[in-house]
Amino acid sequence: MIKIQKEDFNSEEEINKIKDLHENVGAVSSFTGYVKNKNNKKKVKSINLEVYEEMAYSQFKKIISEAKLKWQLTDCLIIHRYGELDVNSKIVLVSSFSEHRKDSFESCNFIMDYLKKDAPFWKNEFYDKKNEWLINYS
Amino acid sequence: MIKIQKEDFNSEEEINKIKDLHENVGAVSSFTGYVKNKNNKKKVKSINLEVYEEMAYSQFKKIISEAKLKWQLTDCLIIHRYGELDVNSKIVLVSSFSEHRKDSFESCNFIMDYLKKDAPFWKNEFYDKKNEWLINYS
Amino acid sequence: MKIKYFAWIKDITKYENEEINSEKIKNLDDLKTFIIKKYPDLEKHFDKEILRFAVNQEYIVKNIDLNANDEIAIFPPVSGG
Amino acid sequence: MKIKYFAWIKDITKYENEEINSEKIKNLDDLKTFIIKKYPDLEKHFDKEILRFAVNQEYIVKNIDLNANDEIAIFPPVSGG
Repeated sequence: MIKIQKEDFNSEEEINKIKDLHENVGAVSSFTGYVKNKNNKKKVKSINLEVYEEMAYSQFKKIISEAKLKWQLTDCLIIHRYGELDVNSKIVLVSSFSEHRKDSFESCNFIMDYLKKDAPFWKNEFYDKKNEWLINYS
Repeated sequence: MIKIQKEDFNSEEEINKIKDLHENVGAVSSFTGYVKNKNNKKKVKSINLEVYEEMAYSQFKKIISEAKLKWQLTDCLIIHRYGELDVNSKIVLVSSFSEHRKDSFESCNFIMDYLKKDAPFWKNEFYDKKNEWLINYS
Repeated sequence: MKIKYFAWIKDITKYENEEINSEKIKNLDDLKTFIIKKYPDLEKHFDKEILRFAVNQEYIVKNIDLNANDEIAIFPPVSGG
Repeated sequence: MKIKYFAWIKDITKYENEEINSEKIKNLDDLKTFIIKKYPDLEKHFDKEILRFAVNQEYIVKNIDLNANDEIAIFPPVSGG
Protein backbone atom coordinates (compact mmCIF):
# COMPACT_ATOMS: atom_id res chain seq x y z
CA MET A 1 0.00 0.00 0.00
CA ILE A 2 1.40 3.37 -1.03
CA LYS A 3 -0.05 6.67 0.18
CA ILE A 4 1.20 10.12 -0.72
CA GLN A 5 -0.80 12.66 1.20
CA LYS A 6 -0.83 16.05 2.92
CA GLU A 7 -2.70 14.84 6.00
CA ASP A 8 -1.23 13.29 9.11
CA PHE A 9 -2.03 9.64 9.77
CA ASN A 10 -2.44 7.24 12.69
CA SER A 11 0.27 4.58 12.41
CA GLU A 12 -1.59 2.08 14.60
CA GLU A 13 -4.71 2.26 12.40
CA GLU A 14 -2.80 2.20 9.13
CA ILE A 15 -0.74 -0.81 10.21
CA ASN A 16 -3.79 -2.65 11.56
CA LYS A 17 -5.62 -2.18 8.25
CA ILE A 18 -2.83 -3.98 6.41
CA LYS A 19 -2.26 -6.56 9.15
CA ASP A 20 -5.96 -7.53 9.04
CA LEU A 21 -5.72 -8.40 5.35
CA HIS A 22 -3.31 -11.25 6.03
CA GLU A 23 -2.83 -14.39 8.05
CA ASN A 24 0.35 -15.36 9.84
CA VAL A 25 2.06 -11.97 10.02
CA GLY A 26 4.42 -12.42 12.97
CA ALA A 27 6.62 -9.36 12.53
CA VAL A 28 6.12 -5.73 11.55
CA SER A 29 9.15 -3.44 11.37
CA SER A 30 8.44 0.24 10.99
CA PHE A 31 10.35 3.44 10.51
CA THR A 32 8.83 6.83 11.18
CA GLY A 33 10.64 10.00 10.14
CA TYR A 34 9.76 13.34 11.77
CA VAL A 35 10.50 17.01 11.09
CA LYS A 36 13.43 17.84 13.37
CA ASN A 37 13.59 21.15 15.23
CA LYS A 38 17.05 21.86 13.96
CA ASN A 39 19.22 21.03 11.02
CA ASN A 40 22.85 22.00 10.47
CA LYS A 41 22.60 23.94 13.75
CA LYS A 42 19.79 26.13 12.42
CA LYS A 43 16.47 26.23 14.24
CA VAL A 44 13.75 24.93 11.94
CA LYS A 45 10.16 26.20 12.32
CA SER A 46 8.55 24.13 9.61
CA ILE A 47 9.29 22.59 6.25
CA ASN A 48 7.56 22.57 2.94
CA LEU A 49 7.98 19.24 1.26
CA GLU A 50 7.54 19.32 -2.49
CA VAL A 51 6.77 16.11 -4.36
CA TYR A 52 6.73 14.85 -7.94
CA GLU A 53 3.76 12.70 -7.15
CA GLU A 54 3.44 10.42 -10.21
CA MET A 55 7.13 9.62 -10.05
CA ALA A 56 7.05 9.07 -6.28
CA TYR A 57 4.34 6.43 -6.77
CA SER A 58 6.29 4.68 -9.48
CA GLN A 59 9.53 4.77 -7.44
CA PHE A 60 7.78 3.42 -4.33
CA LYS A 61 6.19 0.61 -6.35
CA LYS A 62 9.58 -0.30 -7.77
CA ILE A 63 11.27 -0.27 -4.36
CA ILE A 64 8.55 -2.48 -2.87
CA SER A 65 8.82 -4.93 -5.79
CA GLU A 66 12.58 -5.17 -5.28
CA ALA A 67 12.15 -5.73 -1.53
CA LYS A 68 9.65 -8.51 -2.24
CA LEU A 69 12.20 -10.22 -4.48
CA LYS A 70 14.87 -10.11 -1.80
CA TRP A 71 12.84 -11.03 1.29
CA GLN A 72 9.79 -13.10 2.26
CA LEU A 73 7.30 -10.28 2.71
CA THR A 74 3.59 -10.44 3.26
CA ASP A 75 3.02 -6.75 2.58
CA CYS A 76 4.60 -3.29 2.67
CA LEU A 77 3.21 0.09 3.59
CA ILE A 78 4.70 3.45 2.62
CA ILE A 79 2.98 6.67 3.69
CA HIS A 80 4.83 9.83 2.69
CA ARG A 81 3.47 13.28 3.42
CA TYR A 82 4.10 16.48 1.47
CA GLY A 83 3.23 20.15 1.86
CA GLU A 84 3.67 22.38 4.91
CA LEU A 85 4.81 20.31 7.92
CA ASP A 86 5.54 21.72 11.38
CA VAL A 87 8.41 20.64 13.59
CA ASN A 88 7.69 17.24 15.21
CA SER A 89 5.21 16.20 12.52
CA LYS A 90 5.52 12.82 10.89
CA ILE A 91 7.00 12.88 7.40
CA VAL A 92 7.11 9.23 6.48
CA LEU A 93 6.10 5.78 7.69
CA VAL A 94 7.53 2.60 6.19
CA SER A 95 6.27 -0.74 7.53
CA SER A 96 7.28 -4.22 6.40
CA PHE A 97 5.01 -7.16 7.24
CA SER A 98 6.35 -10.69 7.32
CA GLU A 99 6.30 -13.98 9.09
CA HIS A 100 9.77 -13.57 10.57
CA ARG A 101 11.58 -10.63 12.09
CA LYS A 102 14.69 -10.69 9.92
CA ASP A 103 12.73 -10.26 6.69
CA SER A 104 10.67 -7.37 8.01
CA PHE A 105 13.67 -5.67 9.58
CA GLU A 106 16.06 -5.82 6.66
CA SER A 107 13.44 -4.94 4.06
CA CYS A 108 12.25 -1.92 6.05
CA ASN A 109 15.81 -0.62 6.18
CA PHE A 110 16.32 -1.36 2.48
CA ILE A 111 13.14 0.52 1.55
CA MET A 112 14.20 3.53 3.61
CA ASP A 113 17.65 3.56 1.99
CA TYR A 114 16.15 3.65 -1.48
CA LEU A 115 13.44 6.08 -0.50
CA LYS A 116 16.08 8.53 0.78
CA LYS A 117 18.09 8.13 -2.39
CA ASP A 118 15.41 7.96 -5.09
CA ALA A 119 12.05 9.27 -3.91
CA PRO A 120 11.40 12.65 -5.58
CA PHE A 121 10.70 14.85 -2.56
CA TRP A 122 12.45 18.11 -1.72
CA LYS A 123 12.59 19.81 1.64
CA ASN A 124 12.36 23.57 1.87
CA GLU A 125 13.19 24.48 5.47
CA PHE A 126 11.73 27.56 7.13
CA TYR A 127 13.85 29.27 9.76
CA ASP A 128 13.00 32.31 11.84
CA LYS A 129 13.26 34.87 9.07
CA LYS A 130 14.17 32.98 5.93
CA ASN A 131 13.79 29.70 4.14
CA GLU A 132 16.23 27.46 2.31
CA TRP A 133 16.07 24.42 0.04
CA LEU A 134 17.77 21.51 1.64
CA ILE A 135 20.56 20.38 -0.63
CA ASN A 136 21.53 16.79 -0.41
CA TYR A 137 24.66 16.00 -2.38
CA SER A 138 24.83 12.37 -1.33
CA MET B 1 10.04 3.32 29.29
CA ILE B 2 9.39 -0.32 30.10
CA LYS B 3 5.90 -1.78 30.38
CA ILE B 4 5.05 -5.38 31.15
CA GLN B 5 1.30 -5.79 30.95
CA LYS B 6 -1.59 -8.08 30.10
CA GLU B 7 -3.56 -5.47 28.19
CA ASP B 8 -3.21 -4.58 24.54
CA PHE B 9 -1.83 -1.14 23.71
CA ASN B 10 -2.07 1.49 20.99
CA SER B 11 1.38 1.88 19.43
CA GLU B 12 0.64 5.33 18.00
CA GLU B 13 -0.34 6.68 21.44
CA GLU B 14 2.49 4.98 23.28
CA ILE B 15 5.07 6.26 20.81
CA ASN B 16 3.61 9.79 20.80
CA LYS B 17 3.80 9.92 24.62
CA ILE B 18 7.55 9.29 24.49
CA LYS B 19 8.11 11.45 21.42
CA ASP B 20 6.43 14.43 23.13
CA LEU B 21 8.92 14.28 26.01
CA HIS B 22 11.82 15.16 23.74
CA GLU B 23 13.01 17.68 21.19
CA ASN B 24 14.73 16.84 17.93
CA VAL B 25 13.67 13.21 17.56
CA GLY B 26 13.96 12.66 13.82
CA ALA B 27 13.73 8.89 13.68
CA VAL B 28 11.70 6.19 15.40
CA SER B 29 12.31 2.55 14.49
CA SER B 30 9.83 0.04 15.83
CA PHE B 31 9.33 -3.66 15.89
CA THR B 32 5.98 -5.26 16.67
CA GLY B 33 5.73 -9.00 17.25
CA TYR B 34 2.37 -10.77 16.88
CA VAL B 35 0.94 -14.18 17.76
CA LYS B 36 1.15 -16.18 14.53
CA ASN B 37 -1.65 -18.52 13.46
CA LYS B 38 0.72 -21.37 12.97
CA ASN B 39 4.04 -22.55 14.27
CA ASN B 40 6.00 -25.59 13.13
CA LYS B 41 3.06 -26.35 10.80
CA LYS B 42 0.62 -26.62 13.72
CA LYS B 43 -2.43 -24.37 13.81
CA VAL B 44 -2.21 -22.14 16.89
CA LYS B 45 -5.42 -20.89 18.54
CA SER B 46 -3.86 -18.80 21.27
CA ILE B 47 -0.82 -18.66 23.49
CA ASN B 48 -0.28 -18.21 27.16
CA LEU B 49 2.81 -16.17 27.77
CA GLU B 50 4.33 -16.66 31.20
CA VAL B 51 6.71 -14.05 32.59
CA TYR B 52 9.20 -13.72 35.42
CA GLU B 53 8.24 -10.12 35.84
CA GLU B 54 10.92 -8.71 38.18
CA MET B 55 13.64 -10.29 36.09
CA ALA B 56 12.07 -9.13 32.82
CA TYR B 57 12.20 -5.52 34.10
CA SER B 58 15.82 -5.85 35.13
CA GLN B 59 16.80 -7.51 31.83
CA PHE B 60 15.00 -4.83 29.78
CA LYS B 61 16.68 -2.06 31.77
CA LYS B 62 20.06 -3.65 31.16
CA ILE B 63 19.43 -4.08 27.41
CA ILE B 64 18.33 -0.44 27.08
CA SER B 65 21.42 0.76 28.99
CA GLU B 66 23.67 -1.23 26.69
CA ALA B 67 21.91 0.14 23.60
CA LYS B 68 22.36 3.69 24.92
CA LEU B 69 26.10 3.07 25.27
CA LYS B 70 26.38 1.86 21.69
CA TRP B 71 24.14 4.36 19.90
CA GLN B 72 23.01 7.99 20.19
CA LEU B 73 19.53 7.39 21.53
CA THR B 74 17.01 9.86 22.87
CA ASP B 75 14.77 7.21 24.40
CA CYS B 76 13.63 3.59 24.17
CA LEU B 77 10.26 1.97 24.68
CA ILE B 78 9.64 -1.71 25.38
CA ILE B 79 6.09 -2.98 25.90
CA HIS B 80 5.83 -6.73 26.41
CA ARG B 81 2.53 -8.45 27.08
CA TYR B 82 1.94 -11.66 29.02
CA GLY B 83 -1.01 -13.93 29.75
CA GLU B 84 -3.57 -15.35 27.34
CA LEU B 85 -3.09 -13.89 23.86
CA ASP B 86 -5.17 -14.79 20.81
CA VAL B 87 -3.79 -15.29 17.32
CA ASN B 88 -2.98 -11.92 15.68
CA SER B 89 -2.59 -10.12 19.01
CA LYS B 90 0.44 -7.96 19.63
CA ILE B 91 3.04 -9.54 21.88
CA VAL B 92 5.77 -6.94 21.96
CA LEU B 93 6.63 -3.43 20.80
CA VAL B 94 10.18 -2.11 20.80
CA SER B 95 10.75 1.49 19.66
CA SER B 96 14.03 3.37 19.51
CA PHE B 97 13.98 7.18 19.37
CA SER B 98 16.92 9.12 18.00
CA GLU B 99 18.00 12.03 15.91
CA HIS B 100 19.21 9.87 13.03
CA ARG B 101 17.83 6.79 11.38
CA LYS B 102 20.88 4.56 11.70
CA ASP B 103 20.97 4.83 15.49
CA SER B 104 17.29 4.07 15.89
CA PHE B 105 17.37 1.21 13.40
CA GLU B 106 20.40 -0.64 14.69
CA SER B 107 19.49 -0.23 18.35
CA CYS B 108 15.94 -1.48 17.79
CA ASN B 109 17.34 -4.62 16.18
CA PHE B 110 19.92 -5.02 18.95
CA ILE B 111 17.24 -4.73 21.63
CA MET B 112 15.08 -7.33 19.88
CA ASP B 113 18.03 -9.75 19.59
CA TYR B 114 18.72 -9.54 23.31
CA LEU B 115 15.07 -9.61 24.22
CA LYS B 116 14.63 -12.87 22.28
CA LYS B 117 17.70 -14.34 23.93
CA ASP B 118 17.42 -13.10 27.51
CA ALA B 119 13.93 -11.87 28.39
CA PRO B 120 12.31 -14.38 30.75
CA PHE B 121 9.07 -15.13 28.90
CA TRP B 122 7.76 -18.56 27.92
CA LYS B 123 5.18 -19.33 25.29
CA ASN B 124 2.66 -22.07 25.89
CA GLU B 125 0.88 -22.63 22.58
CA PHE B 126 -2.71 -23.83 22.44
CA TYR B 127 -3.69 -25.97 19.48
CA ASP B 128 -7.08 -27.44 18.67
CA LYS B 129 -7.10 -30.09 21.37
CA LYS B 130 -3.83 -29.77 23.24
CA ASN B 131 -1.23 -27.30 24.36
CA GLU B 132 2.54 -27.35 24.31
CA TRP B 133 5.37 -25.30 25.80
CA LEU B 134 7.41 -23.76 23.07
CA ILE B 135 10.94 -25.03 23.44
CA ASN B 136 13.63 -22.81 22.14
CA TYR B 137 17.04 -24.45 22.12
CA SER B 138 18.82 -21.53 20.49
CA MET C 1 7.24 17.49 -24.77
CA LYS C 2 6.27 18.39 -21.21
CA ILE C 3 9.08 19.66 -18.97
CA LYS C 4 8.72 19.77 -15.19
CA TYR C 5 11.01 21.66 -12.79
CA PHE C 6 11.18 21.05 -9.06
CA ALA C 7 12.58 22.64 -5.88
CA TRP C 8 15.05 25.46 -6.48
CA ILE C 9 15.27 24.67 -10.19
CA LYS C 10 11.82 26.18 -10.65
CA ASP C 11 12.98 29.29 -8.73
CA ILE C 12 15.46 29.75 -11.58
CA THR C 13 13.18 28.86 -14.50
CA LYS C 14 10.16 30.63 -12.94
CA TYR C 15 8.03 27.81 -14.34
CA GLU C 16 6.94 24.52 -12.79
CA ASN C 17 5.89 23.08 -16.13
CA GLU C 18 6.38 24.07 -19.69
CA GLU C 19 5.74 22.62 -23.10
CA ILE C 20 8.84 22.61 -25.29
CA ASN C 21 8.51 21.51 -28.88
CA SER C 22 11.36 21.96 -31.27
CA GLU C 23 12.45 19.83 -34.17
CA LYS C 24 16.02 20.27 -32.98
CA ILE C 25 15.33 18.27 -29.79
CA LYS C 26 15.69 14.61 -30.67
CA ASN C 27 17.23 13.36 -27.45
CA LEU C 28 17.97 14.28 -23.83
CA ASP C 29 21.32 15.94 -24.64
CA ASP C 30 19.58 18.18 -27.20
CA LEU C 31 17.05 19.14 -24.56
CA LYS C 32 19.80 19.98 -22.05
CA THR C 33 21.48 22.25 -24.62
CA PHE C 34 18.15 23.92 -25.35
CA ILE C 35 17.40 24.51 -21.65
CA ILE C 36 20.85 25.89 -20.85
CA LYS C 37 20.41 28.38 -23.67
CA LYS C 38 16.97 29.37 -22.39
CA TYR C 39 18.05 29.56 -18.70
CA PRO C 40 21.75 30.50 -18.55
CA ASP C 41 21.64 30.49 -14.73
CA LEU C 42 21.13 26.74 -14.82
CA GLU C 43 24.36 26.07 -16.68
CA LYS C 44 26.64 25.90 -13.64
CA HIS C 45 24.39 23.23 -12.09
CA PHE C 46 24.52 21.17 -15.28
CA ASP C 47 28.31 21.53 -15.23
CA LYS C 48 28.54 20.33 -11.62
CA GLU C 49 26.36 17.34 -12.43
CA ILE C 50 24.03 18.29 -9.60
CA LEU C 51 20.85 17.92 -11.64
CA ARG C 52 18.78 14.77 -11.95
CA PHE C 53 16.69 13.85 -15.02
CA ALA C 54 13.65 11.65 -15.23
CA VAL C 55 11.90 10.68 -18.44
CA ASN C 56 8.37 9.42 -17.92
CA GLN C 57 9.02 9.07 -14.17
CA GLU C 58 12.18 6.99 -14.52
CA TYR C 59 15.68 8.25 -13.70
CA ILE C 60 17.81 8.62 -16.83
CA VAL C 61 21.57 9.00 -16.57
CA LYS C 62 22.63 8.47 -20.16
CA ASN C 63 21.42 10.18 -23.30
CA ILE C 64 18.18 8.74 -24.73
CA ASP C 65 15.89 9.61 -27.60
CA LEU C 66 12.84 11.68 -26.75
CA ASN C 67 9.35 11.67 -28.20
CA ALA C 68 6.87 14.51 -28.47
CA ASN C 69 4.63 13.11 -25.72
CA ASP C 70 7.39 12.40 -23.17
CA GLU C 71 7.38 13.99 -19.73
CA ILE C 72 10.86 15.12 -18.71
CA ALA C 73 11.58 16.25 -15.17
CA ILE C 74 14.65 18.19 -14.07
CA PHE C 75 15.41 18.44 -10.38
CA PRO C 76 18.12 18.65 -7.72
CA PRO C 77 19.11 15.73 -5.47
CA VAL C 78 16.12 14.53 -3.45
CA SER C 79 15.70 15.04 0.30
CA GLY C 80 12.58 13.14 1.36
CA GLY C 81 12.03 10.61 4.14
CA MET D 1 16.14 -19.17 50.01
CA LYS D 2 13.27 -18.63 47.59
CA ILE D 3 13.17 -20.89 44.56
CA LYS D 4 11.02 -20.06 41.51
CA TYR D 5 10.14 -22.47 38.70
CA PHE D 6 8.80 -21.43 35.30
CA ALA D 7 7.16 -22.91 32.20
CA TRP D 8 7.29 -26.70 32.01
CA ILE D 9 9.74 -26.90 34.92
CA LYS D 10 6.87 -26.10 37.27
CA ASP D 11 4.78 -28.84 35.62
CA ILE D 12 7.45 -31.24 36.93
CA THR D 13 7.99 -29.69 40.37
CA LYS D 14 4.25 -28.95 40.83
CA TYR D 15 5.30 -25.74 42.58
CA GLU D 16 5.84 -22.25 41.18
CA ASN D 17 7.69 -21.11 44.29
CA GLU D 18 9.14 -22.83 47.26
CA GLU D 19 11.27 -21.94 50.24
CA ILE D 20 14.30 -24.21 50.56
CA ASN D 21 16.51 -23.82 53.60
CA SER D 22 19.21 -26.32 54.35
CA GLU D 23 22.59 -25.85 55.90
CA LYS D 24 23.97 -28.12 53.20
CA ILE D 25 23.21 -25.59 50.47
CA LYS D 26 26.07 -23.13 50.37
CA ASN D 27 26.26 -22.49 46.65
CA LEU D 28 24.38 -23.00 43.36
CA ASP D 29 25.88 -26.43 42.72
CA ASP D 30 24.69 -27.60 46.15
CA LEU D 31 21.22 -26.33 45.30
CA LYS D 32 21.22 -28.18 41.97
CA THR D 33 22.13 -31.42 43.73
CA PHE D 34 19.39 -30.85 46.29
CA ILE D 35 16.78 -30.17 43.61
CA ILE D 36 17.69 -33.18 41.48
CA LYS D 37 17.30 -35.36 44.56
CA LYS D 38 13.91 -33.80 45.31
CA TYR D 39 12.68 -33.93 41.67
CA PRO D 40 14.36 -36.88 39.92
CA ASP D 41 12.43 -36.11 36.69
CA LEU D 42 14.43 -32.89 36.35
CA GLU D 43 17.76 -34.69 36.25
CA LYS D 44 17.82 -35.36 32.49
CA HIS D 45 17.25 -31.65 31.81
CA PHE D 46 20.14 -30.71 34.08
CA ASP D 47 22.27 -33.25 32.24
CA LYS D 48 21.39 -31.82 28.84
CA GLU D 49 22.22 -28.31 30.08
CA ILE D 50 18.81 -27.12 28.97
CA LEU D 51 18.02 -25.30 32.20
CA ARG D 52 18.80 -21.66 32.94
CA PHE D 53 19.53 -20.26 36.39
CA ALA D 54 19.05 -16.75 37.69
CA VAL D 55 20.10 -15.53 41.10
CA ASN D 56 18.40 -12.32 42.17
CA GLN D 57 17.18 -11.77 38.59
CA GLU D 58 20.60 -12.13 36.97
CA TYR D 59 21.64 -15.05 34.78
CA ILE D 60 24.29 -17.20 36.46
CA VAL D 61 26.28 -19.72 34.45
CA LYS D 62 29.03 -20.59 36.92
CA ASN D 63 28.78 -21.77 40.50
CA ILE D 64 28.31 -18.97 43.04
CA ASP D 65 27.75 -18.79 46.78
CA LEU D 66 24.16 -18.40 47.90
CA ASN D 67 22.67 -16.55 50.85
CA ALA D 68 19.53 -17.29 52.81
CA ASN D 69 17.62 -14.36 51.30
CA ASP D 70 18.56 -15.03 47.67
CA GLU D 71 15.91 -15.61 45.01
CA ILE D 72 16.90 -18.41 42.64
CA ALA D 73 14.94 -19.06 39.47
CA ILE D 74 15.15 -22.22 37.37
CA PHE D 75 13.68 -22.19 33.90
CA PRO D 76 13.95 -23.50 30.34
CA PRO D 77 15.23 -21.42 27.41
CA VAL D 78 13.09 -18.32 26.95
CA SER D 79 10.68 -17.76 24.05
CA GLY D 80 9.35 -14.21 24.34
CA GLY D 81 9.19 -11.41 21.82
